[in-house]
Amino acid sequence: MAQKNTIPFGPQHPVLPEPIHFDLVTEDERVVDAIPSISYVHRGLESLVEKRDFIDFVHVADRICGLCSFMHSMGYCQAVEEIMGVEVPLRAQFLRTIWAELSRIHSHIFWLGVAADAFGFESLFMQALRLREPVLDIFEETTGGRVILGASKVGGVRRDIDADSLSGISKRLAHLRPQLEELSNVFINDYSVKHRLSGVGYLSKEDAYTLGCVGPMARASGLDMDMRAIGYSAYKYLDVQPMIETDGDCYARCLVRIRENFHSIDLIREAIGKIPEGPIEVKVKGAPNGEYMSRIEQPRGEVIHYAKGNGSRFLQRFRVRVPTFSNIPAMIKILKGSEIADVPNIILTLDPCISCTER
Amino acid sequence: MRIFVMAKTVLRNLFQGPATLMYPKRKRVYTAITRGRIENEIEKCIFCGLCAKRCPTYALTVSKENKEWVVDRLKCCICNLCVEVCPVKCLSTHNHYFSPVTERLTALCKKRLEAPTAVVVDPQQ
Amino acid sequence: MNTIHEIVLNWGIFERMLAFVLLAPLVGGLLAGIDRKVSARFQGRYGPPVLQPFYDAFKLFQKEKIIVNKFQDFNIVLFLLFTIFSGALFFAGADLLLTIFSLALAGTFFVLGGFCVGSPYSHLGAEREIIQQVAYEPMIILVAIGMYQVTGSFKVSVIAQYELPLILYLPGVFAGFLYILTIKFRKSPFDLSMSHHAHQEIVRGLTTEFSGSTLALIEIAHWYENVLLLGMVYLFFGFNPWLAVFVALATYLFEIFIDMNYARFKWQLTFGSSWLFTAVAGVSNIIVLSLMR
Amino acid sequence: MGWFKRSPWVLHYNATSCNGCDIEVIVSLTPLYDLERFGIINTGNPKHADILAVTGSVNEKSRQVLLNLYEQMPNPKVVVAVGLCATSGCVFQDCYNVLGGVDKVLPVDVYVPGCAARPESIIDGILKACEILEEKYSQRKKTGYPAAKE
Amino acid sequence: MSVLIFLIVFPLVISLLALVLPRGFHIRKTIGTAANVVLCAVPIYLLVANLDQGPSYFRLESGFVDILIFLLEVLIAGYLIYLSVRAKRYLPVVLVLIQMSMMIGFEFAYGHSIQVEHALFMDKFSIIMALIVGIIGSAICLYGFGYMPEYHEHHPEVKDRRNYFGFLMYLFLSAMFGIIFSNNLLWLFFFWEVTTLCSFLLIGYRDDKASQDSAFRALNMNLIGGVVFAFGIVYLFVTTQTMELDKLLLLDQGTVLLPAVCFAFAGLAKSAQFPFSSWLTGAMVAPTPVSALLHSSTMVKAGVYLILRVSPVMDNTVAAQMLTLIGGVSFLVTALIAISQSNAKKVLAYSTISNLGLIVACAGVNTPAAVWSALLLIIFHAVAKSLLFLCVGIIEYKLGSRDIEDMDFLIMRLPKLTAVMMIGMAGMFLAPFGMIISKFVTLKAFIDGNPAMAIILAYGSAATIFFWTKWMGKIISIRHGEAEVVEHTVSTWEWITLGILAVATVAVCLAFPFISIHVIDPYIMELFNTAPVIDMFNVLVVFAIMFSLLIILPLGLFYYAFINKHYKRVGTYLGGANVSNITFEGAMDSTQPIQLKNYYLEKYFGEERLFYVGVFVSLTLIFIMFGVAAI
Repeated sequence: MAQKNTIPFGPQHPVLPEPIHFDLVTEDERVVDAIPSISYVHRGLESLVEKRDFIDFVHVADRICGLCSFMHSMGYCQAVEEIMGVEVPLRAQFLRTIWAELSRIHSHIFWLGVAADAFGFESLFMQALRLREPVLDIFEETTGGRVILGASKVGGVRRDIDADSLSGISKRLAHLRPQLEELSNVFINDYSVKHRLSGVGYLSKEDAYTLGCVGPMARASGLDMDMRAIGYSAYKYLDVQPMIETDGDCYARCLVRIRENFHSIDLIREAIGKIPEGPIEVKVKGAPNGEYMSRIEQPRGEVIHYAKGNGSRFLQRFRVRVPTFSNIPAMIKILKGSEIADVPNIILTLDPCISCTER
Repeated sequence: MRIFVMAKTVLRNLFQGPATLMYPKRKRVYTAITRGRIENEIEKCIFCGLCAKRCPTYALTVSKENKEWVVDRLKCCICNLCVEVCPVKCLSTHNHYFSPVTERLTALCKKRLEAPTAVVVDPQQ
Repeated sequence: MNTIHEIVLNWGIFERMLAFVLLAPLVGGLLAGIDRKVSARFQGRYGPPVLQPFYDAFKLFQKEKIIVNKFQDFNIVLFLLFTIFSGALFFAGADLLLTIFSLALAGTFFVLGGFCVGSPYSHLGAEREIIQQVAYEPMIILVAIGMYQVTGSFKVSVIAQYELPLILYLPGVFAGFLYILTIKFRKSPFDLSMSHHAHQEIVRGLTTEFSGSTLALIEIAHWYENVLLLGMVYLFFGFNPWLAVFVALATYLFEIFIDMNYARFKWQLTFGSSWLFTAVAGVSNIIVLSLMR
Repeated sequence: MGWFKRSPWVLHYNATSCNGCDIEVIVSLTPLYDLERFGIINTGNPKHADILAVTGSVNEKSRQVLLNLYEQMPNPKVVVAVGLCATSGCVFQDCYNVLGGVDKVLPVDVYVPGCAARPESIIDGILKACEILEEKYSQRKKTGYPAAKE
Repeated sequence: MSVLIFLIVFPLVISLLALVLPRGFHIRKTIGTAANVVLCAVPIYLLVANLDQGPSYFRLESGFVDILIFLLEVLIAGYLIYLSVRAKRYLPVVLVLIQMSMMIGFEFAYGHSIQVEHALFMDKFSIIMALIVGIIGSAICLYGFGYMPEYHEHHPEVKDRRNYFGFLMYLFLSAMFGIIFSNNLLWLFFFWEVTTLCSFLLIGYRDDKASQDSAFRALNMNLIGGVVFAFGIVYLFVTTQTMELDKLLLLDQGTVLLPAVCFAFAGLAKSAQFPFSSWLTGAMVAPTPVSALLHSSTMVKAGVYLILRVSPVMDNTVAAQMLTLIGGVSFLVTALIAISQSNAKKVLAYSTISNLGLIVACAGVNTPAAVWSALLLIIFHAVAKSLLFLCVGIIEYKLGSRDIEDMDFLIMRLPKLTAVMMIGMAGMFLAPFGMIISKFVTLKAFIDGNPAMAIILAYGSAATIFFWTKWMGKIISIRHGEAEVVEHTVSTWEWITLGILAVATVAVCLAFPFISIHVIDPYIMELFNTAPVIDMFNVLVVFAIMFSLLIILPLGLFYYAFINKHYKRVGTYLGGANVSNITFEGAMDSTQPIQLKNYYLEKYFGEERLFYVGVFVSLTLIFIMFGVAAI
């Protein structure tokens, strides 16, 4: 019997923090088809490179996305620096790494919270977002902004963090750790959470590979894909270990993010221990001429910033290939055959960042 | 199968009392470098217009003739570029944000240097 | 308390009905307010004022009426009327089964309201609401059966004045009833059809298309319903009014606590577990009772 | 009696925002800021909402969505533009697909500046919106309700 | 007595007329209408005349009739064998042969010694059944006048055998009257077989593969029942020299238990309880009047009628408990299966089996309250269910589908019909209408008699809520814009029938205290010497709900339709993607309409999943039932 419902899921929908639309075709509670539709957030900011000075464009890159804000400006700066052959001071690289890992923590905790809300666990959502505040406080103290950091610049970083603050960060993260462990314990062990997550949205390793998944999505399916391993910025001095799970379901994706949280805390504390003294920026002269693709591991996976300069103050071409974009085919695949109640879980375990995707 | 894993946390929350900052009742303390809003010490300003030229959101207008410096708070994204570029360092970032407004125009903050005293038109002050 | 009890006993049927109709929304609203405050505290928040549900209701009555079709509100009015009616029957001491059937009638009107508007989300909500109804309905009837077995009557007035503690005869039934109370109170893990929390996959479920005063009516109907359900909890401890009121309140708080500790289940687990649990707890209790006699 | 002031329900829509303000809107509901103290609920459904909190600078596609949502909200209703993108378009005002500011589409009642708007600022803005809601209601009461339109 | 004979013979005459009078002969409909009026009036007369009287038994010198009946029986058997052989199906042949050899052998061995004192009888239960058969039966025949021409219009491939159809319908009515008034078991058996034959022929009316399959399935199962029935009769007479229903009840329980169980088994087959349920669902291929008359309101009731008649014999035995459980299993399992069905007639069929199961269970419990509620169930179910069948029959041709999912916005397309249908559905499961009143009483009866059944009832009624509510929701959903109203094409005949039945559904609820006091209570008094006391307060409450509904509903609808103007009309919430009020902007720049379908949860409540569970359990129960009876 073909008793099919057609449901417009989005663009405005309470479980979606950002507008994306699905034509959800369901049978009873089962989703038989999901056709995505985007462009509710498309701004066309890549074209702004033609109007903005390449140094000022960092501010636009910062605002590609609010959650991975720092990563985007960092990726953009790396691309431009590579084109121009600028050697970024080591301290600046370490600072960038620290901020990047802090971003990962705040993004992952936020994700944990929103995911909890999507499966109807309100107290868990509140608790997660409460634990996220200390990280934002660190941002505010070190960069002056809570969400849009604006800390990166071509040739280095804008602000230094003094030694006291650095040890303060280390201490605060150590304090955050047990609280996070308590929170993670609920995700890992609670029966009702398991009921909602395990076995839901299974993606096999082969599918993850052929559909081009990146980030936690790929890692949860057993693919060893972590750009930090290629050692950009200060990662080459740190002990980076990709978090791999093999189950490929929502629960595994959740586990990957939880483990990455703790790993990031470790990385930051390691970086704070190893950070060298020195300048935080170099003066950039001239204009970029040439092209480069910079690869960075965002909280959501690998992001590629492509920049092409023609020797003028304005870049010729700038393009961002974001992780959410590469994960969407996999999401469509696992949405089919799931249940309506799973749809928010599946969409969220992707950790979609639509504003990155559509720019 | 474990249930009530969350119980410990929620019970502690209940007995420890709320974590809420009670914002309007209690003022929030900001860090020294919090990017709240741009301020201009108009006495120092030389009305060179560099800040306006650099502003990515076209929030600033500087008029040399009228000795006027205007910031549209509804356009300023507090990126700090103007502060960095200012040759006389008269611009600074105040750490308190600019309050919401109901009219567009009330967010225009005009500062004019008229000898001997500066006229400040800022609804926030 | 005992004097209050006596006064209530001296009232006639209509006086008691009237008392319910007037007092229940006050009690129910206050309970809802306490619920929100306590929930907030569990989550480490300060929480809204205790009278917040009343503010909400008053505000909703002041809102403009927007509708999708002309008849949607009518279903809700009937839902409210029959909820009040079944509550009034209950507190007048009438037949427990009749109360239950009348409550089911009210629930059906609510579902029909959800179907009537022809909007996808309220449609899904209505379907899920029926599933929930199917999940809890047996247990409510089992409660009546159990009470009848012990007291020999379906009359609420007789059951409430039964001298021996009913709970000792009906522990399983009470446990089953607690289980489905979570569904009736629309608490997590069983808030499938409409949740008070914002982020649900089916938006606001059944109530998606109802706004303004109609939404307020739905809320008020829930207050009535909650008072009625707590009244049923009272029956288990009717031998001691003090204890009974205390247990009813404790039950309410316990349901809030449950709400804090669970993710929303899927319908399969909701349906399956409530039938299984009621079958194990409630049915075994009833069979044991029938063997004892 | 000012019931609107005590129980404003918010609908949040992200019209082409970068997420930053959205997060802050969500954060303002969480333990540290707890908008529910003022009776504010994030409803997620236009038909229940009193306040439409818009983030983002609105593009051609989200314009229609915004209009639909606004149309489906019952009166009195207030629009709050949260964040710089929603008030003016922020750094994106030159982009080809950006209309720049919510007030190009809907009548905005409260502008909340900030990039990203701080939770405190959002709380201020929504409390301000409550006052306007109250005003709009008393105005409606004076002019009377319009009759049914099909 | 003459009234009884008249009731049996009159439909027979009409049936012959229906066969003989040529079609298009305008007097046909006049005769039909007149006959139906008579058929309605006579049972009512019977009721009024015997309102305060106990059962009456009638002596009939019937040597000639007996022989005639025997010959007819052989004739029917021959005809069935002929049909089966022609259709190359041999199981019925075998069954008929077994049955006939048993009957013929019996006739020759004992025929001379059979002494029947009272061949006919009449008590309150018979009168109730007569009222149902008379009023509902004739109403459905009226409906047939409007329906059958349309049926042939829509199915040009079906050979037009309207005369034959009318003949069978009236023949069936005659046989039904025969069943309910016969005290002589041989007569009862004869009429029983006539209904089987009618049912078989009517199911096969379309004469295509599917209907032939269904018809033969129905025949097989009813014949199995018939064989066991025949065995019961033979056994009964051989052991006790009794051939009368009323005498049966007076005999020692131990000796008559086996024949009673045999009769109950035949009753189970006839009322399509598990494991025989499949014939009834298959029978839905027949034209709607057949489904309404034979397969919901009357013939299947004959099964429970027989069970209720013999249940006092089985009182307090394991066999009775097994009977109860079979009823309970049928009730629960079919209610669950009905959730997964989207074919309207199948849903109705399953719901019928389910309700019959409840009646069977009541018969098994056999306490005053249980029998009391069984009778109420029979009345309420017959009225409401036939009404629903007829509604579905009309919808089928107006919308071109009998699928529930095609009944979207029915209230906009067929408003009056939907209103009638709502009454019927409310009658099936909502307080304060009939079925819920009887379920209410049934529950009380079960708790005292058999708590296990009370539990099954609790779960089963919850399942019942599911499929009715979602169906109700489907037909009353309204959407923006205009829908084509197709109501005017419903014929007057059909409207009259629907009107009668809709009024009857409400009326039986309003009149139920009267029915209870004057009709049911005396019957219960005879059986048990006590009658259940209904709580007057509850009755008042039910009436309060009833009247408030009767007042609020029309007033409220009027208010919301015409008076209430303080609103603004907006579109449905579609995530903000509205294009119009019922379409949204989908992916790839498409415009998609919303589609709303109900849940069927086939994976969980599917037919194939639950059917065998029911069959298996009930077969086990039947074996135990026969086992204990034989010992």
